[in-house]
Amino acid sequence: MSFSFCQFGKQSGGRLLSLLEAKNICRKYRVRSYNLGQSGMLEAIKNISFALEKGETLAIVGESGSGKSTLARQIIGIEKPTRGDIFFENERLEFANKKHRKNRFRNIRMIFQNPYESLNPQARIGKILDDVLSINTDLNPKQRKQKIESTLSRVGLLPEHRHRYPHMFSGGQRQRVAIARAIILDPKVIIADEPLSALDVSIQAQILNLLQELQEEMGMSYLFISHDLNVVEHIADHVLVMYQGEVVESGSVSQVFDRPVHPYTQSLFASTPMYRKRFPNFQKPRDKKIKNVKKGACCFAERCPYSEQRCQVEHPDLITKEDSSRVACFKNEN
Amino acid sequence: MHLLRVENLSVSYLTESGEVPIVDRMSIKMGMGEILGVVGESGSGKSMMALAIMGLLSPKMRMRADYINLDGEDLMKMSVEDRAAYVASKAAIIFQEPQASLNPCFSIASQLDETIAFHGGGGRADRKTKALELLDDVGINRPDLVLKMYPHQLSGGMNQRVAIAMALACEPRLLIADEPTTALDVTIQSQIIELLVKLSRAQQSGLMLITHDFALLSENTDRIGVVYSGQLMEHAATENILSSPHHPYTKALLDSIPQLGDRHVKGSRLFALDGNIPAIDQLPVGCRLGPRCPKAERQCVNTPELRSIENYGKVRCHLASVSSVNKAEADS
Amino acid sequence: MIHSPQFYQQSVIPSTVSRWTNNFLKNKLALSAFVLLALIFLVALFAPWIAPYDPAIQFENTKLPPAWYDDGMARHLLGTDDLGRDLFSRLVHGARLSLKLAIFVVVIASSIGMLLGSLSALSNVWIDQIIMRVMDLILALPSLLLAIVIVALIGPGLPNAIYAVAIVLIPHFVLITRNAIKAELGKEYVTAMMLDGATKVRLFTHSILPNILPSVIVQITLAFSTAVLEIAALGFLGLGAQAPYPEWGTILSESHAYITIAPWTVALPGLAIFFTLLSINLVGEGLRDAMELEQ
Amino acid sequence: MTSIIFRQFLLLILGLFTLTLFTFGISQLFPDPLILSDAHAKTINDSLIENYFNYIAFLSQGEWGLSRISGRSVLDEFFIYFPATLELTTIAIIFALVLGLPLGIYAAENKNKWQDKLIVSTTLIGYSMPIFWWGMLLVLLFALTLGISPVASRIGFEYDILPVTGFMLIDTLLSDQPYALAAFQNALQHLVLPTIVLGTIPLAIFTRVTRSAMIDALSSDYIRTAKAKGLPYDRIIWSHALRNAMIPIVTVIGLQISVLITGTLITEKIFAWPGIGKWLLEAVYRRDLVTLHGGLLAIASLVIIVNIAVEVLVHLVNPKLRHKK
Repeated sequence: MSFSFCQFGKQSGGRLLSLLEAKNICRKYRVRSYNLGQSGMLEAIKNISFALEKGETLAIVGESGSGKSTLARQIIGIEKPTRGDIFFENERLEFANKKHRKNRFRNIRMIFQNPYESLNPQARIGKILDDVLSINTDLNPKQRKQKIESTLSRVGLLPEHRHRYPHMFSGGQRQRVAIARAIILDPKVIIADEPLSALDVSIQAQILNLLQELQEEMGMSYLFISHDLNVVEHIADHVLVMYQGEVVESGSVSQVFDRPVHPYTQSLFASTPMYRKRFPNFQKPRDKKIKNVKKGACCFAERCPYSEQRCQVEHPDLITKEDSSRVACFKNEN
Repeated sequence: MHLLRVENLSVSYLTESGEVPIVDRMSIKMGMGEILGVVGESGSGKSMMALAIMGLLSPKMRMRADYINLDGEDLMKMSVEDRAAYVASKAAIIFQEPQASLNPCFSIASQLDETIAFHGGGGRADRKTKALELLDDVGINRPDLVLKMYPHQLSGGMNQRVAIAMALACEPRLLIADEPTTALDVTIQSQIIELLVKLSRAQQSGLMLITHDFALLSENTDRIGVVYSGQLMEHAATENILSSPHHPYTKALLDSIPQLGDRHVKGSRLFALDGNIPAIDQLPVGCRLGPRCPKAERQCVNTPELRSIENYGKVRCHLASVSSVNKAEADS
Repeated sequence: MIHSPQFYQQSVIPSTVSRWTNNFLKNKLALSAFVLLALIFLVALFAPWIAPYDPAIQFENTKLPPAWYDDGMARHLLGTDDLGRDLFSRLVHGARLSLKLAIFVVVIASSIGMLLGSLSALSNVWIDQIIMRVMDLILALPSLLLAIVIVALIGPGLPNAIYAVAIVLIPHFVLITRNAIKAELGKEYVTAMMLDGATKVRLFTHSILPNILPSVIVQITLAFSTAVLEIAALGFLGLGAQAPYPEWGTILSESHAYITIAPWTVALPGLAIFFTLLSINLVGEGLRDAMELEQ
Repeated sequence: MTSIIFRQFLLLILGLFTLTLFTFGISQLFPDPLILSDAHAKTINDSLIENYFNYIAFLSQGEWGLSRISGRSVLDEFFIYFPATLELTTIAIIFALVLGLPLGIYAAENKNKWQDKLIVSTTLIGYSMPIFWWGMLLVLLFALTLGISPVASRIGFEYDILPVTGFMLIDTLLSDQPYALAAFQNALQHLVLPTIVLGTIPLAIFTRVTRSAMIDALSSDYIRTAKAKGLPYDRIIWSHALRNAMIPIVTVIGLQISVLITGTLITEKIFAWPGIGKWLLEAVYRRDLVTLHGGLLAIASLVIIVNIAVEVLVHLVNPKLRHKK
């Protein structure tokens, strides 16, 4: 699916919307301090906007603490964003609305990072999958059994595996179970939060292939969260680079992987052995942080190799360029 | 002369129903100042090999070896106490979880000081100067501040630097880094690896870099050992392995990493080995890769031995010599 | 249907409970303790039929030693006490009394404790804090002291003392339930189940409850042994069961004075308490291991 | 650190507040009203809140009422009986620690070997011991049969020791009688059996906790690091591992206080030990509610204070908690 497809997409209230859209999502957490009476707000993600088209993959890249998992929690509906709207199929999703929730839970499914922790250790696989169906569909037990068996085969497991408990599977098989649980309702969007990072190298490729296969067969969209640049380049159509809760750069995979502009994106490439050859001139982040950077300044100013006076005081806007890619850096403005 | 020569090192786990082999007759050589990469998946026994060399196996483990020659002395001929002291003076190891590998109840100062004192560090003031120097060497900004802190007050990257400083306090001839960057962020990862390589080159000490990440090894190592299911599958110079891997497993590992510029095209798939890594108590007959190997032939049910291949290195595969001959023919 | 793979497979993969049972059966020590405990329970259950005499009947032969002594008598297997009552009958009836009371105490304490613990874990900070502070207070009150106060206020006797023991056991159940639920709530599979659209009730009964059950079961065995001990201690101090009730602690306290003349009247009831406690603790330990809980 | 102490202090106040609420509630619920003094009686009126504040006011002035048995001030009586109990419990805890820590460490070092199994099963026996029976058995064997230990009380009646501090071991040494040293020895002998009886269950618990804490510590990464550095074995055990194991051990010691008080009541009854337990049992047998109220309040406050102190100690031994903001 190309980006242009959405230009002719459904129209709602005079606006064109993608399958899933997030607008200015913020999430603050109250941080309770050990000192009584003192409590602060931690802004885990700030003003995140993105659009996900049907059948496409949007990858969210960032290190730990960049807020990418927090973002996933807002989109999936576990938490209510402090501010901002989420649109799904041209409809604004309300957090508390029961119908919206049911619809959201059915159509946006999640694959967790650690497949062992996301499966109830006391339940057989068949029971876990059966629960999903009995809650969300009107299928009778026989139909449910058929659906479970066909889904298990689809992710490369055997129908008999439904009698097993999670601990009887290897890591890769467990992630297949998690994928089966995500696709069994034929969802439109799948959020995959670091689905490969708990797996062995030779298994990662299997799961990655499986995800691509399923996407091509079922036409699902992926929100693919990862820190692994190779994998992102391989699977993504669009990329969103996050640092400390903010989007620093976004664009199509070719924009971000061929002509990265933001110093943070560049430093990510410079830190990854495989990409160092492609971008020999990119600088790594500073070893020693710059002190006295003002609060509210550019989020990367402390470690940015090009950090100037202005960066340490002001915050750059996320500017959309002609090719619809976005960058938040003063260097780019000029 | 070699810094480290290990011949037929086996490690097994004692259970009520008998011994389960984890590492099977591993032989490894490292030259002075060489950087050796050991790559393998979880449970492949790569960490066990390192622990066995360091003498850190848990009491439930048994090890056997023809010899483990570290800087000219055979460890297998020493008593337990002598061996511990000798290894501590020649080799050091850092682990995957920097936070967990430092004692949470002691300040950085006391942990560093203890190590320096134990390795004959002189008076109190001398030791403090040495500690500050070491922290400076590993690229810590304000050593005096960090000295007063506790491990939980430092970030993962900082803790790993402290762990490296502590390892350097022993002035080791060999530094073993067991997945030193797996728990760290990408940008921190490359800093730590760079630091390790820089220190190793500067002090002409050997570095054994154990990881599951092939990409990490490609730039930094002189030689690479590939471990699968407790066995050394391939052991050769880095450029040889990267340009013409002889073992199907190594080739599969390299192929299963998405290549640069490999973008999303409908129908394109990565190369992936089928099946799962065999459980250590359910190993296949013959070659341990056998059931998953795309090139397996009838002879692969016989156990392959590690064989030297001229101008390349060592490979444990029946088909390796054939393919190298073919390659030679093609070249001529 | 009989030839379907389901039929075959289900017999192959054991359920979690049967795996635990198998683990427990493999543990010889715990298993023998379980047999001993079951025996004690049977004795307690059939006490009126097992005991040869009424525990209150006084025979002429007082302070008669057990039958295996030279001056013992076969019809009084374990001898008689200072009032000539048959010790064996008293101990058998004592088992009935002790176990009955302990079960009652544990049922009360565990149900109240689990209820409060769930409430504490699932409701807002304020309710949680209030419950926790009250539990802190109860934990600060030594159990016997609380019993003493209650007895002093309402008067001595079994039911009153029992409440004290039950109250003191509650906080442990509250804490263990609350912490286990809180730990469960933080786990990813609970989130995953929520995303499957499960209601809160379903989440609780299907996911949280089965996962906290092992720790609660172990706590129940611990509480059971504490209850047996405390009830006996109360009897010993004269605050629980009153003479001539054949309660183990009360028997001990009565025979305290005759320790030199009739040592068996001290040794035997004590042994009964000791073996009951030991078997409960061993079974608890075995359960903990069998259910693969961390200590 | 100051913030932690402040927080713990608040918890202490809160704890004492709930405690007085509880005792006040009891005194209101039962028909026999709790009157601390004549002055207190005059202040009682219909307002519960006012009554509570008056109650607190009198308590804080030290007016805890007069014992119905002896007619003396309850608070004064508490301080007369308390040293004997404190002496016994302190020595019992020391006994349990001095024996339990090394045993636990030894068991952890030999995990799953026969030494470990022996220690673990012995602790289970100790843990299952009904201490009133255990006390009687020890008296029967060592005092009545072998005659190598006194039967009961704190000191032989041939010694006349003036109570100065209330602690017999100190008072005998302070005494200017010619038999001071002999009296000290005699007091020690009197302590042996009660200490063993009272210390048995804590000993079993400390041994188990030490064992499991040490096993955890010994299997951790930082111990592996310490071994790799070549540190001597003893230093690894006694410095690196034990220091970390102390965190759960100290926590458990705190939890034992209230269990120990229960044990004291029983032990004092067996050995006719003139302490708090004897005092309170006397009060309950003779339905002296004023004394019981005072005893409950004093002991519970004590347990709360000790628990808070232990909590502060836990923060001190655990750097992770110490630096928490």
